[in-house]
Amino acid sequence: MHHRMRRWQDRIGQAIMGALAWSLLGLLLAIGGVLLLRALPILERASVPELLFSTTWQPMRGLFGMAPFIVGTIAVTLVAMLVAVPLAILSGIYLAEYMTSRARLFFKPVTDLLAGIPPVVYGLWGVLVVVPFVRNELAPWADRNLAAYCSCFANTNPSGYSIAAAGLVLSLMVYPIIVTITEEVLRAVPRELREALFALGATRWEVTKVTLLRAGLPGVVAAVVLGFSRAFGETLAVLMVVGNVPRMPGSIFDGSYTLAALIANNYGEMMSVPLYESALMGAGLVLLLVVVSFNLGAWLFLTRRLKRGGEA
Amino acid sequence: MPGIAIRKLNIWYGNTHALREINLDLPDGQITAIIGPSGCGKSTLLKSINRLLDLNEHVRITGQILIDGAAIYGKQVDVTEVRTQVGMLAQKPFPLPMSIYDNVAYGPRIHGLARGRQLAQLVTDSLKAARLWDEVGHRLKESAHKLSVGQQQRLCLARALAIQPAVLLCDESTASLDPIAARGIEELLSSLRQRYTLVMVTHDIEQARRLADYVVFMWLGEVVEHGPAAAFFQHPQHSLSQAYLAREIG
Amino acid sequence: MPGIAIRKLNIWYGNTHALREINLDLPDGQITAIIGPSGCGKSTLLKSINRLLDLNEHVRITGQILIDGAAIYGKQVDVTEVRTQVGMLAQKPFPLPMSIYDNVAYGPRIHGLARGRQLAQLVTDSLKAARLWDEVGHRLKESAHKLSVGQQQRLCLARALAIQPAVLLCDESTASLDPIAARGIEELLSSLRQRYTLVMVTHDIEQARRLADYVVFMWLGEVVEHGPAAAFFQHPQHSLSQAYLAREIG
Amino acid sequence: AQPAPGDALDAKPPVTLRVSGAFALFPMMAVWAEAYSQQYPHVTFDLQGGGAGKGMADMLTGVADLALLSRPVRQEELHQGAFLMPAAVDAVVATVNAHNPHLEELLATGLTPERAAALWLHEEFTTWGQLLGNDDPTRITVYTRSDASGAAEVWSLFLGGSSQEELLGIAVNGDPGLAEAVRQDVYGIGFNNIVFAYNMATNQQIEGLRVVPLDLNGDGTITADEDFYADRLVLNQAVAAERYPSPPARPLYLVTKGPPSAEIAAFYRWMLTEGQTLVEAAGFVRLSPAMVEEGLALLPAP
Amino acid sequence: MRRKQWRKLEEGCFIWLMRLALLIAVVGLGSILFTITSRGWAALSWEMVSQPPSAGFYLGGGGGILHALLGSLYLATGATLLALLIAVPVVLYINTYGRGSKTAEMVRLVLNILWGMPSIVFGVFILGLLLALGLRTSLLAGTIALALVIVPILARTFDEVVRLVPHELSETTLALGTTRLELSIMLLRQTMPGLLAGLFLAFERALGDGAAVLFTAGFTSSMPSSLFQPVASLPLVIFFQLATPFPEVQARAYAAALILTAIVLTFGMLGYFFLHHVGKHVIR
Ligand SMILES: Nc1ncnc2c1ncn2[C@@H]1O[C@H](COP(=O)(O)OP(=O)(O)OP(=O)(O)O)[C@@H](O)[C@H]1O
Ligand SMILES: Nc1ncnc2c1ncn2[C@@H]1O[C@H](COP(=O)(O)OP(=O)(O)OP(=O)(O)O)[C@@H](O)[C@H]1O
Ligand SMILES: [Mg+2]
Ligand SMILES: [Mg+2]
Repeated sequence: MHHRMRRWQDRIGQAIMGALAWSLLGLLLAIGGVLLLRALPILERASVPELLFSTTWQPMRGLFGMAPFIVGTIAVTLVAMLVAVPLAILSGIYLAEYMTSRARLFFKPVTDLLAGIPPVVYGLWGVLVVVPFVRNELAPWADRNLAAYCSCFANTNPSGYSIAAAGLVLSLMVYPIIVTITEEVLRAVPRELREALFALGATRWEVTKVTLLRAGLPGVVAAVVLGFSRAFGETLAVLMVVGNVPRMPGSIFDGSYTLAALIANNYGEMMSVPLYESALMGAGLVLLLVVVSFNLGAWLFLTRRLKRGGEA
Repeated sequence: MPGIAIRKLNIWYGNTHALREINLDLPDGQITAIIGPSGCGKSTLLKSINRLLDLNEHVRITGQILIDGAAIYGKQVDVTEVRTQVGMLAQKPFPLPMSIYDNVAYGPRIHGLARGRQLAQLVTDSLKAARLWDEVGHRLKESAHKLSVGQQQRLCLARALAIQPAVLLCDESTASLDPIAARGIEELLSSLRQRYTLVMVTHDIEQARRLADYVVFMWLGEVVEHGPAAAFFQHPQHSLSQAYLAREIG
Repeated sequence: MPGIAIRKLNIWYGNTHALREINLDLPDGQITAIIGPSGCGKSTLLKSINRLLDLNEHVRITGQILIDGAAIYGKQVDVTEVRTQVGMLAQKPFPLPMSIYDNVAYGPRIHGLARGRQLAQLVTDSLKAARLWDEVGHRLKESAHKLSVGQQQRLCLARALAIQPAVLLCDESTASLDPIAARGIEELLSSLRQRYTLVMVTHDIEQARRLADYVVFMWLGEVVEHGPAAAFFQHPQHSLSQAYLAREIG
Repeated sequence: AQPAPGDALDAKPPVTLRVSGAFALFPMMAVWAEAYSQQYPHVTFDLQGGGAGKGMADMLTGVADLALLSRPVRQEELHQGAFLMPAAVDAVVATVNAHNPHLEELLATGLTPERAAALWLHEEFTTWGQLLGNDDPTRITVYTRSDASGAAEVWSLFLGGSSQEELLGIAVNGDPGLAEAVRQDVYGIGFNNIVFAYNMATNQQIEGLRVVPLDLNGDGTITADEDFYADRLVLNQAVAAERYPSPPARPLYLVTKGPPSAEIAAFYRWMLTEGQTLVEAAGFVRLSPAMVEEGLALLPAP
Repeated sequence: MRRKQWRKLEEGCFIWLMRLALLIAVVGLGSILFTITSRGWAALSWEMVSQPPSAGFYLGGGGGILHALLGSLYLATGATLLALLIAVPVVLYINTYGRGSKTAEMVRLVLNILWGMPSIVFGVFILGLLLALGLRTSLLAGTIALALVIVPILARTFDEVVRLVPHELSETTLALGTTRLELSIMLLRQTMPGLLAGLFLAFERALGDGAAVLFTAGFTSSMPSSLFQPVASLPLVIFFQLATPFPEVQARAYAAALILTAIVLTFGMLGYFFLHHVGKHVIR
């Protein structure tokens, strides 16, 4: 009797939970479908290669080249990740492994707060602090010292509103995500593993290396992927500092434009103009495609790697 | 080979007083067997010699342990150094999340004991000494977590041997082994006696009788009796020891 | 009490062929001891009776196991039912992330076996049967992960007893216990013989001799010999069994 | 109070007017709504912001009665039945940094629409030297708005463009953002709605920012009749008198779907008359009498 | 001997790098907090958090942002609860019933993709539904849009924690004859601290997100009154106040940002202390 009830519970649980899991796919398809449907008018006017590779964006004139936005989105994300990943992983390690519990009490809220500060505040801070910093310090410095090696550091834009500024702001925004997951991963490592390593005379750093690189690698990679995705999707803070220049950037100090910013900048004002709305939905669709292909890439890489590693 | 001196050691887990006023001198170059009923504090004592209890958040330790005359609890002490000197086999074997080969090679690698061919040789030797070579020699690249428990136990032994510590602490290291494999390990430990200071926890009184030079008998967190093995097994002084050896209490 | 019939069982871990063509009939209401050297597949066999290998991603199983005549591998089978009927003690004891009390009470609770006072009584009885009550009776609310390994092993036994399964699989369940505690558990198992079908893995041949009604001797993934205990221990047929009992090989 | 259309107060059933639209007009509308409801308690307003497009969409789909529109209307919107009523006027002015080394010269010569177009639309000038005809090689930073906005739209129209997308330069979010960007950049040039170039309390130009006069007749100097930037009130007068051209001055609208209902018409009538007294405090310019007349003419007789 | 010094040196270097990394983050945070505090402190008043705005609020008039404060709390709480109801079962599903299956891989991929979608896209999606159905923006619609934004956040962080649960726990639990539903609950027990951490992260994100609610919950000056009425939210109030020409209104924007930050900090601390309690029996 009791058993039959439990079996039913189990079945019902499975049905509900499974339905919810599949409904997420449904949601994604629905969003993709809506975007596609609404973007159809411009897809009829412009071919897909034109959308993806053309560099001119003037929807009112029927020019829908989104290449500058795609490149801008990727550039900003890359800069952010290059800054954030090392910082965040190192900090996560320090929080989980080296800090006394009392110091943690002080430092833990730092990541909590960074995670909780709303994007608009990040944007404000970017405008008031980061943009001047890039304009007055970073860009001239890089121009003097690095531009000789790579033109991507040339100080091309005296305003400071740039990929670099957006990347810096964004890096602080994705930082807490990576820190939190890295820390969770490290703290979830079984005590026995730690004991085994310490008993071998490993230093704390060596213990960390093993736990992080072996036991925790999938978690850390996931953290980085999630940080990456967050950077892709961040809108408000980026659009306040990136310069919103729909042009192919040549240097990290160029102004640039991201897909998310494009939508946010125009949607509220232009949604009642059908063609323009359609163009923005097209941008949303392209963003979706970029995110999907990035995630598929990461997933392929991960499954390959993990298969090869084959570790517990 | 260092001797180990334990002075007024008290250990609390939160409010549980796990070890009470332990005073012991474990002789160097000999095998000390710690025996006593389950939960009496044997593992705790072993871990304290390796400073592994530091990892536990709510542990409080008073007293001192001296290895070769040097105090291991103290602010100045380099814990890593202590642990390098002291090898430890945990009661629940826990392989590192890497291949079988790397499990053994990891210690020598970080300590810079060997590399290349020499390292491979060291790994082979250690696995052979731990009587594991025949079973895993052909699949060294596999994950160590795929081994059976008894194999894991021997792997941990090989891992500890590979870093050539001065002191070796073994917590029930033959508990998951069949008698023949166990006998092999016993022979190994016995042969190591000259080169290591060996402390082993065992619940197998026969094993203690076979191997030990010195015996410590514990009961509810206290050392009830300790002394040379021959004397202890022939003429246990304390009534608890007598009863325990007669298998009347537990 | 159900008997267990194993038919043409083959198990692969990836490419490792861990069990080869096992055919066995384990008698109901008796104690079967599985012995054999470390790594020969004893734990694998035990887990297969409980369908625990399903959790492992790269495992391939062919053949069939029948409990009381009912096949347990098959699409229609309710795995939960199988596992409810079959209790299992893992080789490395692993307490659940809850208090000592809840560890034991968890099973009866989900199966709706008892509640309230009755449940408390059941917990107490199980802990007493597992010879753990004296050590933990006063701290039932503490986290079970704070127990010593031997205590964990007995806790897992109490946990398995509390759900009153028809079949009990014990994987080296006295490996971490001192002889007196082990003797207590042996007495318990012996007394359960009438009510349970008991399968135990042990590396302790003496223990097998003391307890078993039926013996299975395994070697490198195959069953070399099996039969009633008396016959096996007095006249082992196979040369490997003879050598193993004489402790010559391992 | 002036007797409003159909002032038989107690006879009126209560109505709620749902208003949605441009953030720029939101504060103005809030003030109007409060004042109007006080006078005519049977009318309450349900006011929402969300952007001009959102308001238009809401209004066109019928979930709002009135939309607030701060940019020029689009042809597509008119096709769907948008009915526009001017409500106030705003104007855009060009701004530079107060510490610009060429400030004197800029203030004296002003900016012709052609030169401005060369800056914002065609990127013909990249240095201050090119703009002013000297040899200063310092790069000029051209700023524009990133968010779709009436100000940018009308600025583009003024320069001869057709929409905001054609404006080049570093795009910054919001009017205050643009003002701040120019205030921080000595070599920057941008544009702002009037209220963001002048201090509302003192009516003087905002500290750190200078309004660049427009050289409307193209004679290369700012003559007295082109010089009305001293403070906000003077500029407002110039805008109201249409001495400051439109574009870059522009009306802001309330929009209904089709001609307004009686209740909305009554509100419109009030807004075009009494309501105009509240406009300046909100930072806008009153409708000129001609525009008021035009507006009233669109409404059915009371 | 040299080897030992080298190892020490390596560890030492990395410790300094780690401190530096943390220091950079602290400086960043400090700089943000300083910026908003120095600009918003003066405008902070009791009136701000205790009253709804007056009609002239955005022109420098009196009143406060109580409506947005409450609106944000309603929105974030509702969204978090809704997201919890979706995310937790899904995560448990892919770690029990669907463990190792193609479904699980697919769901993780989908979650990652959703996590990477800008919240404005979710807002636009819900708005599209609203317009199609002829519905108005409302608290309910905003809550749903926000929930969509944070479901992937909650689910993925929670999933990372569940995946770290030792294999033995599943084995042990199942051996007791549990159903997979009961195993799910056991996993939940072990991962409760991680779930809470994810929950607070999601709640904070919901509090701070303006893009998803802009078109779905709307922006108004009235107090939230029903599920079907529009509500204001703090990020939008901040954003909108910033866009006004009045310095005193802009200062209030910074004050509002300060209030939002304080709320986030409070919840962060609550979560932190909560974690210590919940984790009592968790295996470490
Ligand atoms: N998950 C796994 N993946 C691959 N191989 C495995 C796995 N688990 C066990 N094996 C291998 O299968 C064989 C049988 O293992 P099993 O655990 O059944 O041995 P056992 O007889 O219980 O040994 P012990 O007495 O040491 O516990 C061993 O060679 C082992 O290395
Ligand atoms: N982390 C812990 N927190 C609290 N109490 C603990 C902890 N670890 C061990 N104890 C308690 O301390 C006592 C000694 O434990 P210890 O593990 O040293 O026993 P032991 O002699 O090794 O037993 P066994 O033979 O069963 O392994 C036991 O009563 C145990 O319950
Ligand atoms: Mg122990
Ligand atoms: Mg085994």
